[in-house]
Amino acid sequence: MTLMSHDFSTSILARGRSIAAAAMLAASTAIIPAGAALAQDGETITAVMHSGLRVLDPIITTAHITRNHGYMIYDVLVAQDKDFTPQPQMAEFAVSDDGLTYTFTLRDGLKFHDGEPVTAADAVASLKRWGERDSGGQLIFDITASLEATDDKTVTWTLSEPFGPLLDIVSKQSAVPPFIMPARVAETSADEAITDYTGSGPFVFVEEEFEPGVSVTYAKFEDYVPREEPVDWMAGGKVVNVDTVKWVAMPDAQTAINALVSGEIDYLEQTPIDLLPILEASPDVVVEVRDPLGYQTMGRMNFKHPPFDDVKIRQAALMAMSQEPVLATLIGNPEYYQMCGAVFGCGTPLESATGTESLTGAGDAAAAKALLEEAGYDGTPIVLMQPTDVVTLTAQPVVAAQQLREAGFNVDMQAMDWQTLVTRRASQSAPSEGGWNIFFTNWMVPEISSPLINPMVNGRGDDAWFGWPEDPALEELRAEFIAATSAEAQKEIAERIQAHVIDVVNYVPLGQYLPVQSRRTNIVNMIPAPVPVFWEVDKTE
Amino acid sequence: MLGYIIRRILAVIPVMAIVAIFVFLLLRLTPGDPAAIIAGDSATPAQLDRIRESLGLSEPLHVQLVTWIGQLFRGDLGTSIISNQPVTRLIGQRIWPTLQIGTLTIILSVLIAVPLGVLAAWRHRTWVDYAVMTFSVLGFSIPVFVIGYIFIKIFAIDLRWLPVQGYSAPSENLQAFFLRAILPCLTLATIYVALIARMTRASMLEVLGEDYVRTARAKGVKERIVLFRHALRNAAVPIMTIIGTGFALLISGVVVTESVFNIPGIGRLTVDAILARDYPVIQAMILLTSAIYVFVNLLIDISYTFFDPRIRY
Amino acid sequence: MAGQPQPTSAMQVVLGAIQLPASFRLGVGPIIAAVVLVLIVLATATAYLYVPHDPMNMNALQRLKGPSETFWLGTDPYGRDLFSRVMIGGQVSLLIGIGAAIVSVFIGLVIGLVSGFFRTADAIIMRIMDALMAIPSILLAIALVALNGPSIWSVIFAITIPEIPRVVRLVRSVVLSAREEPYVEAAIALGSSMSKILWQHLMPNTLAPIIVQGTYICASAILTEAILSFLGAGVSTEIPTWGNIMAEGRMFFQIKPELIFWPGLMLSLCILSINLLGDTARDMLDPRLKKREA
Amino acid sequence: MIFRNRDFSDRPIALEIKGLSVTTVGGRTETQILSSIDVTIRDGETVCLVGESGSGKSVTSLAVMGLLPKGSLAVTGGRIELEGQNLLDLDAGAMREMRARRISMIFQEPMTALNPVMTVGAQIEEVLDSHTRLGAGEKRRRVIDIMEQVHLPDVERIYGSYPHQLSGGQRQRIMIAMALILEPKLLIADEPTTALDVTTQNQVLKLIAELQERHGTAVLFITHDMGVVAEIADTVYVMRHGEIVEHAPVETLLRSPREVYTRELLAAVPSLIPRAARAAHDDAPALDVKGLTKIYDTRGVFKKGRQTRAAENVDFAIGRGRTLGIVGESGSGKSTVARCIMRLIDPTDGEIRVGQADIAKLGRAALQPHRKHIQIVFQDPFRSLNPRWTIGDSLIEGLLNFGQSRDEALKHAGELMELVGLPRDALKRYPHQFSGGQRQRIAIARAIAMRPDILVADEAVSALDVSVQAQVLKLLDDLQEKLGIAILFITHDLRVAAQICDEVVVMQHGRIVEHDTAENVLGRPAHDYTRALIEAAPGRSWDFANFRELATN
Repeated sequence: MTLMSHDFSTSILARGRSIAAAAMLAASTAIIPAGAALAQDGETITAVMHSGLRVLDPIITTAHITRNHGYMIYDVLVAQDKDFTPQPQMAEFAVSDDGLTYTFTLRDGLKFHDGEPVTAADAVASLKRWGERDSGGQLIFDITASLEATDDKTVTWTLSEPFGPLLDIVSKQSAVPPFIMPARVAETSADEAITDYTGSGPFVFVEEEFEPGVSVTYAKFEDYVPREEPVDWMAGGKVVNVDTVKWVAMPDAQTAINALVSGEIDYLEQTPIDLLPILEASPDVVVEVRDPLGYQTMGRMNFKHPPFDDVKIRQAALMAMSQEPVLATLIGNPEYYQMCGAVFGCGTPLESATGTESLTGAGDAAAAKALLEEAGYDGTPIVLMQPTDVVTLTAQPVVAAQQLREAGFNVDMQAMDWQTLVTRRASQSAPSEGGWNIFFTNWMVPEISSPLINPMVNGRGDDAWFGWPEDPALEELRAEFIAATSAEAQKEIAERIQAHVIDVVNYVPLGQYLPVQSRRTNIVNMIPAPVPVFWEVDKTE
Repeated sequence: MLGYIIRRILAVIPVMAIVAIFVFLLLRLTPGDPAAIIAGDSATPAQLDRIRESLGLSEPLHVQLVTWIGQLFRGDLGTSIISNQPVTRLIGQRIWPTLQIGTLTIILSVLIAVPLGVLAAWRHRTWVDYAVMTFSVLGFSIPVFVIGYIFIKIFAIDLRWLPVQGYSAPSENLQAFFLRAILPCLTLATIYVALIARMTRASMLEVLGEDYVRTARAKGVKERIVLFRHALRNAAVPIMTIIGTGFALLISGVVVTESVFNIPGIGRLTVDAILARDYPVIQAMILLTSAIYVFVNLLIDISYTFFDPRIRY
Repeated sequence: MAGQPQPTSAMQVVLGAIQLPASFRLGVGPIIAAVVLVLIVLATATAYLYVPHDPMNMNALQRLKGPSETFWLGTDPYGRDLFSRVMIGGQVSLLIGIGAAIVSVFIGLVIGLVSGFFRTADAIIMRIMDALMAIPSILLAIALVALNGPSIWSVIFAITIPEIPRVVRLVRSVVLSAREEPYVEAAIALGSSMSKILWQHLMPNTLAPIIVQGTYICASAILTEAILSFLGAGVSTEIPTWGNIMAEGRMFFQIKPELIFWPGLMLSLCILSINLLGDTARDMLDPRLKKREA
Repeated sequence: MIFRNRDFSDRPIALEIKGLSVTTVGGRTETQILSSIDVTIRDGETVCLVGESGSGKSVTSLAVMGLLPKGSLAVTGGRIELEGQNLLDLDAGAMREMRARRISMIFQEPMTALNPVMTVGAQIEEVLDSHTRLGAGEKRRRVIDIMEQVHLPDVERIYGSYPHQLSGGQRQRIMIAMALILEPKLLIADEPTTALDVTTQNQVLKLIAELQERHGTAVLFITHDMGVVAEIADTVYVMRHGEIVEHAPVETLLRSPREVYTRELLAAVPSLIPRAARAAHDDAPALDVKGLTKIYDTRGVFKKGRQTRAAENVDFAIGRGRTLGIVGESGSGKSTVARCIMRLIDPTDGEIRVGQADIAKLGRAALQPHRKHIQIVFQDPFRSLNPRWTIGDSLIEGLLNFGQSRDEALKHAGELMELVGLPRDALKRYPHQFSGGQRQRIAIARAIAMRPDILVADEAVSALDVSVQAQVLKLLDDLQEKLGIAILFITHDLRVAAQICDEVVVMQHGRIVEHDTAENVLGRPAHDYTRALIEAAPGRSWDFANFRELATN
């Protein structure tokens, strides 16, 4: 006990002393090396993911952790390579010349974890359930004439009018990929979570060991037959080299980093950039960017209520904001962030920076003030929602609030936990009555990389994403985009959309940042992909 | 005695009923919508409505309450809205780390604190007394997570004696369990030791002034026996009481410690559930922790009869 | 002692007939504690007069800087001046501590007096208090903050509610024993009304113990605020408190321990002082201790 | 034979205290508690140390035992020799060995002096554990043997009992057994019978004498009660302010005290000769109690209800200007009667007539106007005044309740202070600035401020030293004369009752067993219980105030 009180009196800074004291103790105490006693089995990878897995139905939620879980235990018909090109995965595909009929042929050897073969009927049921939830899927089903299993191996999808991006949507990895489940599972209502977790993916979900929010264990699926092709982004052969993958959640980043350094875990999906020096100092740990596209962070205003119902005031807000302070605060190290005004993300085919000079520059508070003046802003307070419990979302509101205030906005920043925020942002009430004016969130770049899937780029009023812009011009542009047949035409329309989105301030892109993962050096061959996947990867001794 | 126990158990019923209704209403008045949490970022309002419907959250409040209480009587704590797992299963998975760490902490604390308190009272107004009191006030004055971080820094990072985090089931690897339990237990014990040592000292000081202690000394009984046989047993009731009421403090500490040391216990389960508005889990957890608290204190009340023959019910 | 009259002071009215035993020595601890506490209160209360920076002013390019002439203690992850935040943050932490102490003591006093004096109300009130005591206070507080949002007042409210039953029990027990005192019975015999007995005879007995209890509540409220912040249910980052400065800094504990060290030091010193003074007050007011000293 | 009158001068000296001084330590100032006292006790002798509270008699006993509270009292000079060995030279271990083996002690409160959580058998046995190496069977035999010697009934059962399961007398017998099991040279008894009822006291005193005779033990007996002194002492030491005022063989001291203080002390001892009853007025009684009954129900959820009859069918009346005493031992129901009459508790049945009105069943509001007619003075002077209020505020509390203005009431209060013999300026002070006797005067002043018709004095002088007791009794008498109040005087002390009462009611087990004039009850008791009470009164055949045998009538 005297030792204990001594340690209390030792300040955090007076580290040398405590080490000396402890070293003296060490001389007389048999020390059990922590790592040795707790060493993991060589065939298991223990990974700390960005969040704890709680929801197991990858169709009902868009949460990334659940999507990642989907990729572990389910497979998809078509997947994208690093050029965003759809490639066969479970199925080869063919498109009729009129562009109305798509045929998917399941490859041989596909089996569910319960040993049953994967049939076309399973695929059809899964696609239908997905189509009820996914906004891209809804677009397709709006014009679907029929979707049926023409035999055990063939799925035939007939449209009433041509829809160029169908394969892009079916092969996308965000937000909801069409995972193939057994028909009996896929028949669950799309509003109810599934309770049977049988998939056909490269890993089997070990249900007994599942602790929601804490840990989830995946065992290698021995009967999985990978494709012949080498792995390429989300496409190619999914060869599993380890017996078990265990995801554990560590809400405290500090703890996770320490655990990685001491070898208690093998992999850390999301590494706070500020803490990289600790990891870089460790010879046993590799720090790397997994996905060169990364995330877009953005702010969204509420079009329904003053003052942001006025386009001029929205423009003023955009002028007031500048990406660098936001990104610098959020990420810190400039190596891992990038100013980017592109609505569809930088590094994507549709990238365009039109109209975002002030955003990527230092902002233009003077112009913002002038615009506010012109619009006759009366000082109506702006309710800015700030989540307190999501690390990647705490900086944006705080920095933006300061920028808006400097431009003359009256900002009422209201702190709340993320769950309150997601509830409140669904409220269309006036800001003073439980509504809101502006909030911030992050997207993976592939999730916003095209007008088809970018949730914000939607002008359907109450049916649009939170903020509910009523923007027929935008909808026209989107229709044009869907109808476009060539990549060049798409690119040209996308640029017009970019200009329009920034002009009406549909939302405010606040730049891009890169997710940094870290791993023990004996974890090799991780695929650079937007989704952290555990095929191909191996653990050496 | 049996009659007393039955009466005490019956007296628990209204308390638990008030807890249940209180918690139910509190949660339903909390802004937050589990449907929005389940559906994720890009759900539309119509989808939210449908999910809410399927969760039974669109029923009137009193109907939900009656349904829930009906379930409780059948021993059904409901199903987590978020993970779709039965709450009983979640509790079954998560309660053991908490109980083990908690029990270990209590044992450790009592073993450290009671002798310290006795010593301080016996050496009243000497440096021993002042040292114990200073330590105990210090234990109250540093946030538990700071203590945890300091321990991690010293024992896990700098000295590398102990693991940084985590939990191993004792059934799987007893050594690993103890290695991983040491730091969380020490962290939690700091405040608990402080609490119990203070109460032991105060209670002993009072008892040492009693006539029967003087009688024992007048009989020529050895000082050690005076302290432990005569005084401590008479001082035991307030010490037991503080162990019981301090149990609430332990629960608070557990919540924090579990997140510092990444222990998959019920503390984290509950905090996560509150932040996610997982109503069935929150209700069940608060009911459970309250029931544990009430139960522990019931046991302690009954234990008084062991320490003090005058207490007969 | 009984023979010669002793001087009377104004404090006597509040604290009643507290006779300091002749052998009672204050010791050096409480004096240091009082000095430290006064210094902390003064320093934080006047912080706006001397802090070099706006505690809210962010500068993304000056994040996580070490101590310098501009930033005496360095900067936080938002590039705000740590020194200014710690000093201003103390205001809010102390406000929460004192606020929670005053509110819970006041509400607890009223409920406790009613409960101690009116036997019919007692049974119901005490069941409700038992139930409130049974709910782990930190969970109740998190839930209450979730309910009301992370404002200062909601944090004070969330900390206050779980403390009330403890004050009620204390007040009630004092009332229950004081109402057996002969001077209360004499007052009944003298025809004094219930309210006069309650407020003039019984209530003053509770003052000394609840002042002591209040100091403990104050200390524990400051600590609880820090824990709430740590768990993500504290006061919004817009308003610095010792707790949320530490909570924001916890991620940087290894690379920049100052973020936790300075607010932690201030907080611990402050709580330590309050607790020590509370202990001293309790020892001075404890009639049992007095008996022993006499 | 009134006194023991034994001569010990040829016996060896058991204990000799020479020039013992004790002071307080650790405080701001050192106060001398004992100043160079000398006491000699020989084998088989009983030495009584008498004095009022604060005289230092208990400190003397603790100093001999080596049990002075550490850090607050310390011996500063002198010697304590037990059979020639100076105890002050012994270290802690050696001193511990002396205790129980060579010197033992019994204390005043047998309830608090025994450890409540150990069986009494184990507590006696502990003495053997600490000082002998006997086998379990032998130890038990010795314990049973000493328990039989102190005349405990049903020894086997009591052996395994806890203190709270025994009566006060039995507990004190356990203490004595514990003290004497190792046959020590010296027994120190510190007010061992003060907390006991008079009949039990008598038995315990006899027991101590018997055992002393059998074992030849020297006894240092500390008491404030002159009756007890007369009963048991061989030699008496009178103490005051930490000094020995006078010492002498008991008869010499009681017959011809040398010192003024001793004379005053003896003169203050109330006589057992009852006062002559004053003439009764023929007008209606001030207080008329008929059929007063108080029954306590202890009802449990699972247990059957049990009834305790604290008072049953109590009838009496008091005329104006007269005093009626209720005497009885603890648990006789005398205080219950007082509290019922004051309506501090609600009687179960019966009538309480104050003047014309029956207040037994009145509700709180209806009772209020009657309150001023009947007032009470409590036993404990330290708790009967609100410590936070000035004396003035306490005095006028009742007057304000009955509509006097504050100025008027304060003026009245000033007069009252003079009436009870205290200065007017005391009104601005707080209770702790006064002594017990002064506080009791203030409590009386507060009661009579209401100009009540009846004053209930519930053991109002029991907590006071005899000299103060006499003054307060005198005050009550004077006030009664001046104001014509009827006094209901509750006491356990027959001497006090004899001094002040016109009529006496004797209660036992909640019932009145005898009711007559004081003269008849005390002089010619009709009931066996009354007789037993009187016979048990120590020193009843000695007239202390007049230094001679009581004139038998």
